[in-house]
Amino acid sequence: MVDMSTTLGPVTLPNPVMTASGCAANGQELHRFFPVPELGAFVTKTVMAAPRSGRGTPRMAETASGMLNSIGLQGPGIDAFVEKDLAWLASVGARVLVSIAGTTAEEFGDVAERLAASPAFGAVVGVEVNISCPNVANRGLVFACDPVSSDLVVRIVRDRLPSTTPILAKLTPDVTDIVGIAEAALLAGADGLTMINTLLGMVIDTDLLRPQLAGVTGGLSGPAIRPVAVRALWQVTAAMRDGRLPTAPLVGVGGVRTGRDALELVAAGACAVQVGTATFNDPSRPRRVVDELEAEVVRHGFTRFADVVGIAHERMVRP
Amino acid sequence: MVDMSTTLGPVTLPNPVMTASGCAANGQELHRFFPVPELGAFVTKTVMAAPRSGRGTPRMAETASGMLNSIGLQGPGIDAFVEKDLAWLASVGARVLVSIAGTTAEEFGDVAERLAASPAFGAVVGVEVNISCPNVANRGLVFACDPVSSDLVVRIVRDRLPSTTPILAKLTPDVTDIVGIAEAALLAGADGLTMINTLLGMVIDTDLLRPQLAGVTGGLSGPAIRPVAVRALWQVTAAMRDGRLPTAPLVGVGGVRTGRDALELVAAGACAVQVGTATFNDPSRPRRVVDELEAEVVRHGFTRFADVVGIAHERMVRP
Amino acid sequence: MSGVVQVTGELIATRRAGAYHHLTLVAPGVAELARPGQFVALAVGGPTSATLLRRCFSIHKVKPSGTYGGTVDVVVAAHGPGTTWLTGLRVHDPVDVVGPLGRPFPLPAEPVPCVLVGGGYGSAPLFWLAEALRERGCHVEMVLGAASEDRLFGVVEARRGADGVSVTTDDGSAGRRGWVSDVLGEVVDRTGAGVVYGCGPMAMLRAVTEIAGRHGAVAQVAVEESMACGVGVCMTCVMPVTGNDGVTRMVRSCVEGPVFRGDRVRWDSFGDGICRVPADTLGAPRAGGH
Amino acid sequence: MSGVVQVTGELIATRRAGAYHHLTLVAPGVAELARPGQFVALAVGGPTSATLLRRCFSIHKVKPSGTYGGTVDVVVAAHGPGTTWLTGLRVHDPVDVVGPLGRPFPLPAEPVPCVLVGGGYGSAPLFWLAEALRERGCHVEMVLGAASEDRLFGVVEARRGADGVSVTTDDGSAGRRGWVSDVLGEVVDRTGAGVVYGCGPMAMLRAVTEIAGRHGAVAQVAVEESMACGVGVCMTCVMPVTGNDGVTRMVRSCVEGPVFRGDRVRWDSFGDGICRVPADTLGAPRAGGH
Ligand SMILES: Cc1cc2nc3c(=O)[nH]c(=O)nc-3n(C[C@H](O)[C@H](O)[C@H](O)COP(=O)(O)OP(=O)(O)OC[C@H]3O[C@@H](n4cnc5c(N)ncnc54)[C@H](O)[C@@H]3O)c2cc1C
Ligand SMILES: Cc1cc2nc3c(=O)[nH]c(=O)nc-3n(C[C@H](O)[C@H](O)[C@H](O)COP(=O)(O)OP(=O)(O)OC[C@H]3O[C@@H](n4cnc5c(N)ncnc54)[C@H](O)[C@@H]3O)c2cc1C
Ligand SMILES: Cc1cc2nc3c(=O)[nH]c(=O)nc-3n(C[C@H](O)[C@H](O)[C@H](O)COP(=O)(O)O)c2cc1C
Ligand SMILES: Cc1cc2nc3c(=O)[nH]c(=O)nc-3n(C[C@H](O)[C@H](O)[C@H](O)COP(=O)(O)O)c2cc1C
Ligand code: FES
Ligand code: FES
Repeated sequence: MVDMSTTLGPVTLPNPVMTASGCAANGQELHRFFPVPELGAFVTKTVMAAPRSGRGTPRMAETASGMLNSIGLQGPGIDAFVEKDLAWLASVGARVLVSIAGTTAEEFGDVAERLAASPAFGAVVGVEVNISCPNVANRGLVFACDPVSSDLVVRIVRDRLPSTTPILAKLTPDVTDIVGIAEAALLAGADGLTMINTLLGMVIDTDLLRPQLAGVTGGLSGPAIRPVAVRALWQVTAAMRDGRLPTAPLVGVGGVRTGRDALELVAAGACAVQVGTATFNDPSRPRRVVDELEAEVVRHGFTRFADVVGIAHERMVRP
Repeated sequence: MVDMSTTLGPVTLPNPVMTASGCAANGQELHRFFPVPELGAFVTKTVMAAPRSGRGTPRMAETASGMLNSIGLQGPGIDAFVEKDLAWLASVGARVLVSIAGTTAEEFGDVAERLAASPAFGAVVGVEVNISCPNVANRGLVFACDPVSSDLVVRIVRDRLPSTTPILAKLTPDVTDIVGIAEAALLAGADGLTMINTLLGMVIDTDLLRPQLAGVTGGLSGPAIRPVAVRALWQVTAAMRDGRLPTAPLVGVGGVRTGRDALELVAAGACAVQVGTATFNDPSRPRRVVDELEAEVVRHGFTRFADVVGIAHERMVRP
Repeated sequence: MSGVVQVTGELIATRRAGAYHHLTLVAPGVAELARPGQFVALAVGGPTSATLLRRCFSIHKVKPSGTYGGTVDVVVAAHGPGTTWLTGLRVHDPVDVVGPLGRPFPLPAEPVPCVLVGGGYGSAPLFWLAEALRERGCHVEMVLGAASEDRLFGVVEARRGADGVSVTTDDGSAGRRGWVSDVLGEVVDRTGAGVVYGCGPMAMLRAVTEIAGRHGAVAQVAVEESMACGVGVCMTCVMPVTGNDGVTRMVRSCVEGPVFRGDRVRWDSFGDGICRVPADTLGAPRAGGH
Repeated sequence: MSGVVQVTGELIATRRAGAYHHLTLVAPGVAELARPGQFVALAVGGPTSATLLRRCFSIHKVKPSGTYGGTVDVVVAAHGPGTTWLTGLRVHDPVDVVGPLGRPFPLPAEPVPCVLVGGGYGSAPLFWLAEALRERGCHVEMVLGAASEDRLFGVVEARRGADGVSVTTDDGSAGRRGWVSDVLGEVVDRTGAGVVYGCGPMAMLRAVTEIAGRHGAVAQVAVEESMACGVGVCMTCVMPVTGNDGVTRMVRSCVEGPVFRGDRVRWDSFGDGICRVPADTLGAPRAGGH
């Protein structure tokens, strides 16, 4: 028997596998394929203060071993979300990691506050702060591209949530120095980090000779980007092990399709793993990764998942 | 008949297809598969001042629709390069774009100087300055991650080469603001830019639970990263069209395998295209892309390749 | 949301049908749940595939059981890498199937006359629908159109299964030269149709909706938006549709469609090959906003 | 560099051989150029493949012409996605072939006795080599080793084509229990071999080199380094080898190998599953340097 549990600050999850925000809607759709409470946690689509229609279409383009999306954070707004989606997730017994965003730091705080005040808040095991979204106050520059904006958002959210609710800042890889952004988020009070969001990419329609997405650029995801996710987790974990950063749990995301893929992120430093785009290929993927990852832990002769977290830092051979 | 010629500053090339530095060695190997002078230009493996052994092995890992490499800029050094490799390329009539690097700005200048002084310099149609390599004077931070270092290197190289030799600065996508780096390179005297170098990535060997590359991290290349290359070219071209950047030729590289892939980069703004990792899949790819790209130009009813460069900016529909 | 299964199916027959390929897959469990208008999402490319996203196909017909277990038929036009891969499969090759997906065509409570309009492979799901309608006593006529004869699908089947068939081709290579919209009004009037069902390209569905409206019929159209997941989790397949409450929302065509009442679709937002978000949509971007 | 072709081949036979798959490909042009010790690089995964890099395999044998044009045989161990794909191919499937690649085994000018040592599928290229050596009048013995009987390749063929055969398995399931290195010295001494040819895992080649050296023979070993291109353009397949001038360089095993004189390979740099750059290598990183 393997102990697959993992902890995110004050919270313990029965296993380390989650959905990725925006890749699983809010639970009911995947519940037709497997019971969503069997995941370590269910991560909801990023929700903002008001309802949002998102962008026009086409919103996606397939790419080599990946895809681009440009959804534009479509969602029902926090009030409808807590009333319908969160209530449903609570009713089936899911552990929920709620992804929130805003176009201003104040909007982040507002969403967090309304979430904390909601009747179904008991199902919430944490809040993922999607700072990889554009900041209207800063020429639309993504919050997570700038340590000062990242700091501000995380502080406000931390302030509006009970201290027993862990908050994870979700980082974009599109920065020169991800360790610097990680530092800003952790010093501002984030309990952990989720890495990585999509990479900014673009596809040209070679028949129409124009951008394929109505929104021109989009986020690149899928197995294609897994090496970037592993690298980001590695760099931040290395900085923690060196004492350059405070130690904190990392949630890995980016290109995970199988238990082996998940193991890559775990060995690099992630104590939990999200399955995103692979869900579109196979709606049962997140659930299957739970079993596959456990089988990998067994194959390597461990009895506790926690012992595998970051193990590649110890097994590295110095050249 | 289509006019496939393209210009890089003062130089005109018969067609816009090139090899990518480090993906074609220095010509003799591919010459067994097609005559290398049939390419618009042949881009050589980055050469530094002295011979370099490069790193230990494993130096590569296959990834989804791509690969990681960590060669460590292995090469013969500039003197042996000009004497053997450049002389051979000149002897077969190839147009050569020489890729150079250094671990200090002065080393870049030194390499440029020795190149300009070499007997085979007549075959050189331009110099690609690989600033996506680590700067020993700045904690090993890659030159192209910092506008000040980029500026310094480009200035020195510009200074040591005849003004009739175009120089292209090769940029890394691993930055928060690629337009800022592009600006630094152009203002320092680069005649054009090559985009993009590899993305920093990593693979964990899931049997050994340690980094698969002896060098730990490596550069991610191949079709997986094409959307990032297209986006980078788009952003820099858009800045040029908006007047935020001086107008200059862009050479596109990243994930090109077919004429259609090349067309994507061209429509985004590239006036020439390099074929890198795809050469490992099919050593004739660079040559085939010449014909395939021409066929694409014809299919779209153009008679001049130059008319397709950046066309997606004009055909974009505003949402 | 109704029942759905995910199963590793097996290709048991593949044959050309004009410009298309007609595939029969053993996919136990799908047939039992499926209704006309629903679709299946097929994984493509095999274990080393660089094409991750599923491809969606209207269910042409199902057989709940048989020698091999339940089967599902689809009609595939080879187009990009995924459909090319599917049409290149050989008998006994495995195909991962998710389905049935989406909302089926609603059937009228009364035996009203119906017209079924198919453009190109869009006719694929209509024969099965015709059967269901005729079982309920509806008079069923079909209008099939395509660019050219080889792109018509199922004319023979239509003649067998419908009470009347009109055919149009853009180039006149079969039936009447022109578009389905050129003949549809006349058929609706002649039959006194209460419902017009349509499946095909967006421009055709828009025309079908307008003609049905002008001639006093309700249009039920099965749309085809680019889909990444097919199961409702990615939000890529949305389009602006007006609800019972009069509010326009960007709704997922994979779970709330693919069949919509034609007059609910905001056709005005489609143009230049993109779909813009109408300004009155719930949560639409505001000037200076997102 | 010698002649090479790139051709879309066709699989015309595939069969199991113990733990391996023995594939015969029609690949016109390759056979005419090939010599024992060279290899081919095969593209894997088909048109939608996410696995871009070619896989390299020693040429087991060639037939310059036949009913179908020249053929090439390879012996494949299914391991990762590429080899699994290759072993799952069916007759008539296309396979893109580049070859022959690399330097062949050098043949002795005089008819000296030779010992050929193969580990696992490493024996695949040796039978063809044995033939060439015996044509030159060499006495040829073979030593074949593997983890277990199913991982031995070509024992029957060896008995037919060599003047003597020794077999070892780690688990004793066939031949003598142990390693090829346990018997090699004795065979070299008994035959008075001048050359020992080896192909198999690196650890075995190192042992073969040492034993050959101790027993007065020259070792010629075909190495197996991870290769991205196989044609000399990527610099991933390098290893430290000492040249005639006594200088160690990181040389490409795909074009300057895969066959090296064993005593030229810097075995001391291999360890912990990686190969470090020896400090005395030309252009080796200096402390504080690159
Ligand atoms: C509900 C529904 C029913 C359909 N029924 C049929 C049918 O019966 N027969 C048939 O031939 N085709 C049908 N299509 C269209 C079919 O799904 C696309 O032609 C196919 O996905 C294109 O795949 P590709 O690999 O050829 O093209 P690519 O352009 O490579 O596809 C890339 C990506 O875009 C998506 N995509 C591209 N075009 C479409 C499209 N038109 N609709 C949805 N997704 C798209 C693909 O799913 C894939 O994810 C249907 C589509 C939908 C949504
Ligand atoms: C000169 C030479 C001759 C060979 N001869 C044979 C043979 O006769 N029979 C046989 O079964 N195998 C042979 N191999 C090994 C064979 O190339 C690898 O087992 C195969 O490439 C692994 O592919 P994969 O998809 O199974 O594994 P993966 O691990 O998915 O391969 C990933 C990448 O690494 C490379 N790679 C991984 N392992 C090796 C390796 N051992 N050698 C070279 N590249 C590797 C692959 O080419 C690919 O690019 C030979 C290798 C070389 C270099
Ligand atoms: C269609 C789609 C929608 C997404 N929406 C969100 C979102 O709302 N919030 C968020 O934080 N990340 C979002 N992401 C990013 C994913 O959560 C994840 O970080 C990224 O896709 C990388 O993981 P993957 O490769 O497993 O998909 C979205 C990704 C996709 C593909
Ligand atoms: C094995 C390998 C070696 C490379 N070496 C160099 C190099 O020496 N100098 C350089 O500027 N870029 C080098 N690159 C980067 C390529 O030139 C190119 O920018 C990158 O691979 C993206 O293009 P691709 O996807 O077509 O390969 C190398 C890439 C690979 C895969
Ligand atoms: S296709 Fe994913 S939500 Fe409809
Ligand atoms: S495998 Fe590319 S140089 Fe040898």
